[in-house]
Amino acid sequence: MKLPVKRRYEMRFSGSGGQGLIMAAVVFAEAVGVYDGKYVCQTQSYGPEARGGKSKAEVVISDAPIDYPKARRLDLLLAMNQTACDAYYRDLNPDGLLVVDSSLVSQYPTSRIIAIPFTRIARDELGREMAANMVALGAVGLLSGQVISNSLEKALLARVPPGSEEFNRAALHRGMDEAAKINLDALPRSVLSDDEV
Amino acid sequence: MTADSHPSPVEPQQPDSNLSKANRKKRYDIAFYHDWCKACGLCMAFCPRQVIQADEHGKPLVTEPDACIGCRFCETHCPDFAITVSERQPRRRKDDV
Amino acid sequence: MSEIQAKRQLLQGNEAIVHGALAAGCRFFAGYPITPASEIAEQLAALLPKVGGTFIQMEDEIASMGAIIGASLAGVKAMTATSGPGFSLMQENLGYACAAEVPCVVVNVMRGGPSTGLPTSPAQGDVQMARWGTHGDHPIIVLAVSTVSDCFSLTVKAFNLSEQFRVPVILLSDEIVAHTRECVQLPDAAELRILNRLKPSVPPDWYKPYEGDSRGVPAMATLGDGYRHHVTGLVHDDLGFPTEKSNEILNFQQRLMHKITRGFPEIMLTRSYRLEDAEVAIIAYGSVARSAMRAVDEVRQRGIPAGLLQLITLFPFPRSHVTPVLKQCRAVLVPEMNMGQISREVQRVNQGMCTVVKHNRVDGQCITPDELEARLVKL
Amino acid sequence: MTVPAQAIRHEYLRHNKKFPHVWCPGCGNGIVMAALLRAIYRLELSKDEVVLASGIGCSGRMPTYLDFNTLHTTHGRALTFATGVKLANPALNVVVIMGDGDATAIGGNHFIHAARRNLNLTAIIINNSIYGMTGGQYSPTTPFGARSTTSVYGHIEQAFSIAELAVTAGAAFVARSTVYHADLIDQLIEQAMRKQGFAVVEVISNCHVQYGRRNQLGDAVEMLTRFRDQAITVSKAAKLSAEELAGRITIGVLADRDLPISTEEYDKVRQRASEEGMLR
Repeated sequence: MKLPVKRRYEMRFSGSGGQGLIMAAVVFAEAVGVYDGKYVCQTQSYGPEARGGKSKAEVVISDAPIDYPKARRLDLLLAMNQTACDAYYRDLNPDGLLVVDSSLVSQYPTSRIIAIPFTRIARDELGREMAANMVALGAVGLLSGQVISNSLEKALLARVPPGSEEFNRAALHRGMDEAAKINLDALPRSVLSDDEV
Repeated sequence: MTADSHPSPVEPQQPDSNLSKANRKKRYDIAFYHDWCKACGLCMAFCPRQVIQADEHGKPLVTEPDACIGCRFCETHCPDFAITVSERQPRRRKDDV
Repeated sequence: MSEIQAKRQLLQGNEAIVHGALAAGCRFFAGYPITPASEIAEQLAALLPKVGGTFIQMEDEIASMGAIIGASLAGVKAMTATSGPGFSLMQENLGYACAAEVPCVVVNVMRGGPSTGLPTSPAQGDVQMARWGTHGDHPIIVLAVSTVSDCFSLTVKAFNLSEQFRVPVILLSDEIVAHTRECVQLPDAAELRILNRLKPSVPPDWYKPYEGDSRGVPAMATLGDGYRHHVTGLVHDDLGFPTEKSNEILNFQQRLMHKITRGFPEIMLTRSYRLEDAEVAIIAYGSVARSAMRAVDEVRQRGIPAGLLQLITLFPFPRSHVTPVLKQCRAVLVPEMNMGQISREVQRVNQGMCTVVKHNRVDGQCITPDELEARLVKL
Repeated sequence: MTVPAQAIRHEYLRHNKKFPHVWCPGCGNGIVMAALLRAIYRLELSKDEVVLASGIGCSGRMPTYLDFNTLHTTHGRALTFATGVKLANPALNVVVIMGDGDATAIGGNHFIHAARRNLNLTAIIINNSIYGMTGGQYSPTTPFGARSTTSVYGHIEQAFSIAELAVTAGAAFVARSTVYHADLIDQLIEQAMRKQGFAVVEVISNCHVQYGRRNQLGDAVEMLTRFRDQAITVSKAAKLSAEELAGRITIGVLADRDLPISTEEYDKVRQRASEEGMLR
């Protein structure tokens, strides 16, 4: 008896504690799960320190119930600093997307990379460095093709403190705009050659 | 009532000497449940009038019931609920036994 | 409650336990902060007062366990939640709840041990402690969750079993389930089957607080409702008073165990996955069962007829569900995030029927589908 | 009001229990039990609305004999059970009976936190300076130098003063008596049970069998006589220096203060929670 193995889309948001990556992953999962009605699992790991330690959050998306809740072969990796980029890029699928914050990641492990200066945009254009996660969320939402943009916005607005809706919406859309400039077809074919996998 | 106003059992509030007539003096009966009594001796030791004596098993025995002033020290200090002090009811008729 | 339950939500396992408890009628929680279980206390601190319930943070887990027993005796469904070290402290009063037959639910989000161990890493270190942690022979029911949806439904089930059998129910979770967020559609209150303890149906003078009914479970009076009686952790007679008569001691011991054995059909819960034609099988529980399910699918792609028996009830050990798998398969793999706490139960039941292989991981990492796949292909 | 033994015996003792009770001849536990019943009698409480909880030890056996809702809990944990009962049903009058080891050794943490938490509970601690039931081991209130089966050569630790511990921990009402002052015990228990808040009554009691015997203190009569002579009222004690108070037992009310009651404060929490709507 052979059944096709269930199709999953696996993402990891990584960086340092305090960058709001878990928050971003939760919003993404909520958009996909609650508003788009897909199956979703969101997990995370972090050190005991609330600020500065290594942080990663994962989202697994499927049309069928999800068994193993953690990501194994990433379809998308968001790396918000160099350490995370170096530590996790090997977990990417051959045709997975590596999205890095080019304001904090300077050495790219591969040429198949999407580099957007999330932190610089947040700091210089939006006036709050803390919003980098929301800019990244917007970009990743669009690049992954896994979530309806409107759902992402609804999920975000349901989670943010009252009064900060407009600011967060602007940050999200700024990220989406930046991602819209990326031509995925123009990326090199794979992060890793097949024999390296 | 506070601790300061707490009456000491050796100084009863209404000593019998305050009563003018002997026949108006209150009398008390002390009943013991010997099955419950463990012969600890507290009732005998602290009776202000030494009314309670020990019998041959060490259990309490009242030798002079009329001497009891009804302070109830024995009743409240009996750890075994084995003592009842009650006011003796006056005889209604001469032939009442 | 409808507000809490109506819509599809993204919840962590710990949050789903909270919703399950509230839906089951839990109105009292006493606990002490501990990773990775604290979210349960935090959420209940916010939600219980809204539904007229009570939350209290006690001075330690010993006190937490005592407080939920007190609340349950006063007629309120009660729960606590903890992790390994706190669960150790609860064992004393947990035994009291077993002896005095006080319904209550204890959630243990397991971590690695011994001692303070690994607070934020996944492990399944407390399986045997959940069964045998408190001293003496005692009845107890232990359930294990593997999904956020389980966290809701098995919390309800835990309360139901606890009320039905007047026994503490331990709900074992692990860090992965506790902190994974999944979407769940919580059922309406009306759809749920909620069971409550049987109250006495005789006048107080006739009430025998520890005389079992046909199932061996005594009716339970609430403190203050006129059925004055004595509750003790000493071995007691039907009236609840300590006894040293051998026939009464025996009656007490046997009834405590028999009420559980008579309830086996209702208590034993497992899930079968692709076992129909399986020649090799995994027996797993908790989050490991999810890795196992993935591994089964993947090795079947490679032509290996594998299946999974997921244990939901860990204790009493579901022997009647495990035995057919052992008879059917040539080999069974028992993966656990401990050194082999359920595999010893499987081996005990196995009696040479098939090959039982352990797969243990105690390095603070979860068991991945890949490593199970590698074991399965070699069976 | 004088409460005759007849009345409490008839009303409150469990008629199906075997008397005499389990305690040794002359044990103060029986005196405290009678005092507790006189207090409850005067408070005119229905037996159904009284919950009596105890821990383990000689004092732990008390609830067995009394016709209330009775809980014989685990060692040192009676206050935790009582906390759950009281929070679940604040209408119940919950009295907790403990011994010195029960309340201040194994249950010491629960004791100070119960005092701090200020639920409307009454804690009666019978302090006989020893573990009686287990055979005379030293307790947190065994005096320095005293002998016990585990301080064979004299005790080397300092003793707790239970009532003062309760005052410091924040109990709303704290009082002390001795078993010699039996009428005072019931008055203090009555006051404690009327008090809104966590109320502690410490009763200095005699364990002549385990403690008295090993420390040449004589029998129950001698020990009670000594309590009589050592006792000094709070107001008289206030006029004495610490040196003059050495070896004395201060009896009476040591603290009586009005503090917010946990159950009442929690009602306000429920109110605030329902007003603030759903949290995410």
